[in-house]
Amino acid sequence: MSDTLDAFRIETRAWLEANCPAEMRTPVARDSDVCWGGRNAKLSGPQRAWLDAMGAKGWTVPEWPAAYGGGGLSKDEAKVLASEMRRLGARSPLSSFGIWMLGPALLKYGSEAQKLEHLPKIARGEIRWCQGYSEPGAGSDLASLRTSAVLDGDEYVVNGQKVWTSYADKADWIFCLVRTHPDAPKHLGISFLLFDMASPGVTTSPIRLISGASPFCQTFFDDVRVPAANLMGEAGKGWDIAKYLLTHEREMIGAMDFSAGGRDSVSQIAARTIGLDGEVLGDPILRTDIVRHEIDAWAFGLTMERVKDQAKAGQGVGALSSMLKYYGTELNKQRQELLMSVGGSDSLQWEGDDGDQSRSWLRSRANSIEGGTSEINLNIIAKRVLQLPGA
Amino acid sequence: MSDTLDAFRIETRAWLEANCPAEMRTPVARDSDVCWGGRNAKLSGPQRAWLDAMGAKGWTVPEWPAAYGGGGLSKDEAKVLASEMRRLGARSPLSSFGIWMLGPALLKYGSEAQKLEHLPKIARGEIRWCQGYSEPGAGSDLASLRTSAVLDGDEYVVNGQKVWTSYADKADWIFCLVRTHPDAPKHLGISFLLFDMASPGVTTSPIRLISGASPFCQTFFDDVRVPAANLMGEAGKGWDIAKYLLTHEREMIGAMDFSAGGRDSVSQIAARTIGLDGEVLGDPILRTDIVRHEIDAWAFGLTMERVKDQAKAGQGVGALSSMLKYYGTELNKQRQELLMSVGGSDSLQWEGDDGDQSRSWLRSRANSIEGGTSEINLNIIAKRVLQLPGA
Amino acid sequence: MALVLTEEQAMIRDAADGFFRDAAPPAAFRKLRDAKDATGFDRDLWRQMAEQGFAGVLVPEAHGGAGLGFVAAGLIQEAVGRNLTLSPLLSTAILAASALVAGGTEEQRAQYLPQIASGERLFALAADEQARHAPHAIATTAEASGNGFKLNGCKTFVLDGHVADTLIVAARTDDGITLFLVDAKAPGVATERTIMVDQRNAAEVTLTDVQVDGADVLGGVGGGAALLDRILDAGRACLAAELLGVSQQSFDTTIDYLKQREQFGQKIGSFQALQHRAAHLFCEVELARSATLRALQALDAGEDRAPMFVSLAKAKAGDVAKLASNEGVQMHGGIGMTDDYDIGFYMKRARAAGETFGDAGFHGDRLARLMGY
Amino acid sequence: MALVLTEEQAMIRDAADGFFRDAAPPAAFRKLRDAKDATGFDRDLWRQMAEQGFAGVLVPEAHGGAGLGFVAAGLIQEAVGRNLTLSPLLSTAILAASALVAGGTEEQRAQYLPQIASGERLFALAADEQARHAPHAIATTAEASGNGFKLNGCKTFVLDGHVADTLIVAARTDDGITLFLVDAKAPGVATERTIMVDQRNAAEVTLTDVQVDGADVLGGVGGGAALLDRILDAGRACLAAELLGVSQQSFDTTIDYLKQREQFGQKIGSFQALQHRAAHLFCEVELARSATLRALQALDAGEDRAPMFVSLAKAKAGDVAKLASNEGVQMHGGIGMTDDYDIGFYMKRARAAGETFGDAGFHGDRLARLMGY
Repeated sequence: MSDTLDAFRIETRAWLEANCPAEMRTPVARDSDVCWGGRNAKLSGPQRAWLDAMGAKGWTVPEWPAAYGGGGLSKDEAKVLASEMRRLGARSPLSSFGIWMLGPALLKYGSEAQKLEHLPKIARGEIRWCQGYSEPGAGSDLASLRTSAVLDGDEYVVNGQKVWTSYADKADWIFCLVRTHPDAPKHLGISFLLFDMASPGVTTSPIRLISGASPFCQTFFDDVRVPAANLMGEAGKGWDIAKYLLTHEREMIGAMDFSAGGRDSVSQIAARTIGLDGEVLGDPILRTDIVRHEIDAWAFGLTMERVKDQAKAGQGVGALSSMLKYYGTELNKQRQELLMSVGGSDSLQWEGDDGDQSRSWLRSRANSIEGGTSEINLNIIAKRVLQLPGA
Repeated sequence: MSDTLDAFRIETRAWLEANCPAEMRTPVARDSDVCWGGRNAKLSGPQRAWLDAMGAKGWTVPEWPAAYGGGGLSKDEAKVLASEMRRLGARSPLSSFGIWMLGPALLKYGSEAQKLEHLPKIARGEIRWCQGYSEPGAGSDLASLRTSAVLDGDEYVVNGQKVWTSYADKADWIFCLVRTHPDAPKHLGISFLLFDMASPGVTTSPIRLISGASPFCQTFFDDVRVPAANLMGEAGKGWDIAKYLLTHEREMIGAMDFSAGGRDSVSQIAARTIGLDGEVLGDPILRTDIVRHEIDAWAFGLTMERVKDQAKAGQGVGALSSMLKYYGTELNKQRQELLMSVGGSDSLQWEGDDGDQSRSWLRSRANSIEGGTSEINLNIIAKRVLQLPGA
Repeated sequence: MALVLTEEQAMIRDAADGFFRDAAPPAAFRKLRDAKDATGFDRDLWRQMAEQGFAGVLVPEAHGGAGLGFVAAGLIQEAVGRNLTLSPLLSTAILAASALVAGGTEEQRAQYLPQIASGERLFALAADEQARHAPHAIATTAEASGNGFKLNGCKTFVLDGHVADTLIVAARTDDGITLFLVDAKAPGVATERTIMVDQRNAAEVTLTDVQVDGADVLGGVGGGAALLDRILDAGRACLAAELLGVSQQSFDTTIDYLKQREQFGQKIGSFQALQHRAAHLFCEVELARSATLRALQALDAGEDRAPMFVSLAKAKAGDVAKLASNEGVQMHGGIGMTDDYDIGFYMKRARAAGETFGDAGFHGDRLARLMGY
Repeated sequence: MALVLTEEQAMIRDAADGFFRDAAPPAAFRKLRDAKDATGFDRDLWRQMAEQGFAGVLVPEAHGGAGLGFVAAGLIQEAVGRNLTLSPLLSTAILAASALVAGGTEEQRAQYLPQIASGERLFALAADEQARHAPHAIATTAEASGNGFKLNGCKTFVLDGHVADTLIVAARTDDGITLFLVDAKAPGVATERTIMVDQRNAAEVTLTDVQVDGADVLGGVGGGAALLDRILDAGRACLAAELLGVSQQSFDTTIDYLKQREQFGQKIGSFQALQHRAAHLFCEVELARSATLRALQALDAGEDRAPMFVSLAKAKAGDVAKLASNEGVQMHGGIGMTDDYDIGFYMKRARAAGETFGDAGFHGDRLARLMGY
């Protein structure tokens, strides 16, 4: 086994050396360095080459089955691939909600035809997806959504409005929660529909955030006609798929916000910015706040590690995605508050690069709202983990 | 007017000089220095003389009408009396739930006969009262109390159990919430009954607290017969009286716990105990916690002042008793936590005088429970002050 | 002194509330922001504020002002905080006026105070040199030169520096710190505007061999440190009042939203977890109000303990405004993050005003030192 | 190293949980407290703990111990925390055993380690001299005298000092701090027992011209500071584990109560404000668990960063235990304040164990210094 893995490592290393363009071996510095793919993607030459090479091998999604455009690798092989990419400093060839969100749901709930149609295009970055969940009246109470899909012959006619659709203005397709059974109890009337954003009747408009521009849009559906075959899973059972995806998303947000790889700790930045007075930070009260934050941040990092290690060891870890989402995002907000204090008046600047810190701070305030508010996650912990009674 | 007040001041000063025993001009040092009165009071000679002198003038309750044993003083005269007593360092002649709690309620809700019977004895410290409110199943949800009072001829027959009755084992009479209308909606079936603790069928047993001994008791009623004339207010309207009294109590507890007159601040104690390192306290992290606490404590003290000043100026202050109770008791708990940290292992001692700090700390934990929990007070602020909707 | 407003003060409060609500509400703030003009505030509004007596709130009547004192100034700033009003009130009517009243010569007062009250001259305080407030850390030098001084140095976070006619510059002289009145158009003064997260304007000011006259010294040579502390305390107390306005408006807006927004078939204000947080916040806003009023009264009375009360107020009001606006955004949920709603503006202003002239940490440390620990 | 228990460790956890639940539950603690005996713990229980291998958990097999290491020791301490068990485990099996393993000569190890594993000899660490933990602030002196030293000084907060057969005393010698093994019955040793709020026993130990032999030096003359840090870190990590047990038991008890107690016609666990606080507390306990496990693993692996992980664990576990037990009492309401319920015992133990060998402030400060700020 170890021999086979070693062979795979040698082979992979050689292939990466040969196929990863030099430009793709530098750190991601700006938004445009991230490759999202899609029909209208504007990729640089090296980005295109790197995406095509990796897509052809299915290594954008190493563990998906080869039949669906994946790499068909084992867990251990995928780890080898990841470590070899890290070794090279290779960028991720493709960022994609299709990979992170829709893909796993498609693999679990999609029909064979749907898998064959959509997964390979996701793997190769040909189609860019967005997520149609929240509505103006249905935020935390997502299941009260009202976007309707009425069957008319072999098509659904979709009407309604979504908000917080990330990159809706750039996406090719949408996976969308719609109400197909208006008279059913609210969780039972929801279905999961896939459709082309180029369909007549779809319009989008961007949402401006307090931090400036934003990836979020409002999306309007006006008599959009969607083939009934684009229904994923059973009609009326979309809520199960939604919950599956939300759990997935929460873990991702909690972990991502918290441990954006290799970044400096608040204390390192503070020591650099404020300087030391003797052996200790020059601001005694801020130092107290920073050390408390770092104790929590460190203990939280260890908890993420422990959860992973327990999962690997096959030990049940409970429904901990809500804990990671809640605590991780609250910590990230706290980190940004502290960084604002560390920077003093410098961090109040708003325009150009000088405004990076204030925008990061403002952006972080959304962490505890998007993908399930802190309050919703505390509700979930109280009910599912602690089994406290309902009101 | 001012001339009259001046004359009153001169007269009062002379009277106090003549009548306040020297022993009653020293600070209260131990529990036995506090005079609670009552049939079984064990008073020292000077305590007895001071109580009798003040009681005879009605100056234990300066603003109550003279007809009910009070001093009949105006607000301004009462202030003069208080300031002259402070000038002399005179102790309060009488501590009494009768004065603080039952008296105001009697004046507002009692019949003329009840006022004439009970108020003078309260004023002279002849009868010591206790309060029968909470029950084992009715804590925060006080109105769910189950102690029953059934009319049998011209007597009520009382059965049930009370808890947290302060000094029930030392009190002569009790003012007690009972259920007279078992079938009425829960707030409407409650009545307010006064009766002698020496009545057959009344037994008490002390409750031991985590801080050691305690003034609290459990009180049991087994077919206690109470004259129907001892009903205060209307039958079934006891809840109004209870609410009136609770509001009163909350203000008192919030204010008392917080500003136990002239005590040292945490920072003063810390500076003495830990010492300074240069100009600042020798423990930088504890110093941060102390300064945050003192900012809150100071701002809270100013808020109590402002509430009083606004009330004097005739400006509405809203239902602020819950705020004072909630915030004042939380601050007092925090103060005790900090004092424990300041003392280090010294404050962990338990026995004898060395254990004073740990017992004060443990005692303080009850502040946010007794007389309405912090949670109940937050509910009240949310509903009555902020007018947030019910669930 | 009783912790209540006098009748006169209550009238000023009502007047200020009405004026700013009508003439400079959050919608006006938004419009100015979107217009991106070079001034950053509405000069016509400033004229009206002068007519109302707001510009001269601290200027004695003898010099054409209203002479109303700090409690009044705080009430005006509180209304400014509620309405997010952009104006040179803080830099000119509070900082410069208190500088001249406390440290100006008879000639300086006679020349400048009427111009403050009438709104015709704008000032800026050029004190800070570091991103983190450290008022006595002054490296800017003033060397004797001719019958005056030559100034060299760099100033940061100079509020309204981009429009000021006159700068109040803190510089180091042989015997300590000295303040100078400097013509913003004098040779050697270079000013670069910076727009802040809250749309307020600060500037970097560079002084290169700027020649000032002996008559431009404010408060005596070497007497700048104590005077600077007084000016800053005036500004801090009024900022506390503005932060109180920010807190109160954030709180009121949020409570309204809790009463309207429905989720899970209920008003979200009926959820107990939010109720308890709202009730706690109510208490905190009341505490900030008490501390702020006391600080302003202490300044009016010239109490020795005024610096303690000021630090208390600035620390508490700053923390509460942060809490109130953060809770406001969180309880608004997604829409609270959008530029369409005002609550985000309050969060930005809370952060910036909280930072200005020392954050809660700075004032906590100062308070502890003043209290001897 | 993966942050999970090995199979062997999981078995030790199950054995410890079962043993203490049966042999030394909170009811046993209450009984011992009420009996007010002079020992303060049950010597028979201690014999059983030795038989189970708990007394020798850190003693190498070569010296008759179980040699299981710190993760195992922590699991035993966690069960002790859950059950409030009174025993000399910390002072003898953790502190003295790690002192001898890390610093003992071959003779000392051979003499004392088997006696620790068998439970026959009790030790106490006499290090602290101030009420607030400051381990290197040692005024006790050891002057050269005869073929050894003469000790003079006062020690405070000596855990189990009233029953110890042997004291480990930290004293100042010419070249730094030196540790000594001192017979508790030696002339000049005076011990005064103090009962603490959590019913643990500490003692004031006075040393007056106490003569010790050169062979009684532990860890070399002048080598005491580093050794003391190692001993204390062993104690701190195991105290973190005990605090974790206190937190977990407080939390579990409280959650059970929330599911039973009714007010206003509902289980109080259905009130959202309490639910959110309980959910937050759940997260905090999980964090304390991760930090504690990591610290124990770091000690077992002899990592250089072990002191950082230990301070992290002690600070976090101490704060969480305080929060968990305070929230526990508050959510129990009035009955939580009565001596009849156990929750108050956990609050007392959380406070005392949190204070022992440095509270969260001490360890926060230490951690920051170790990290260079």
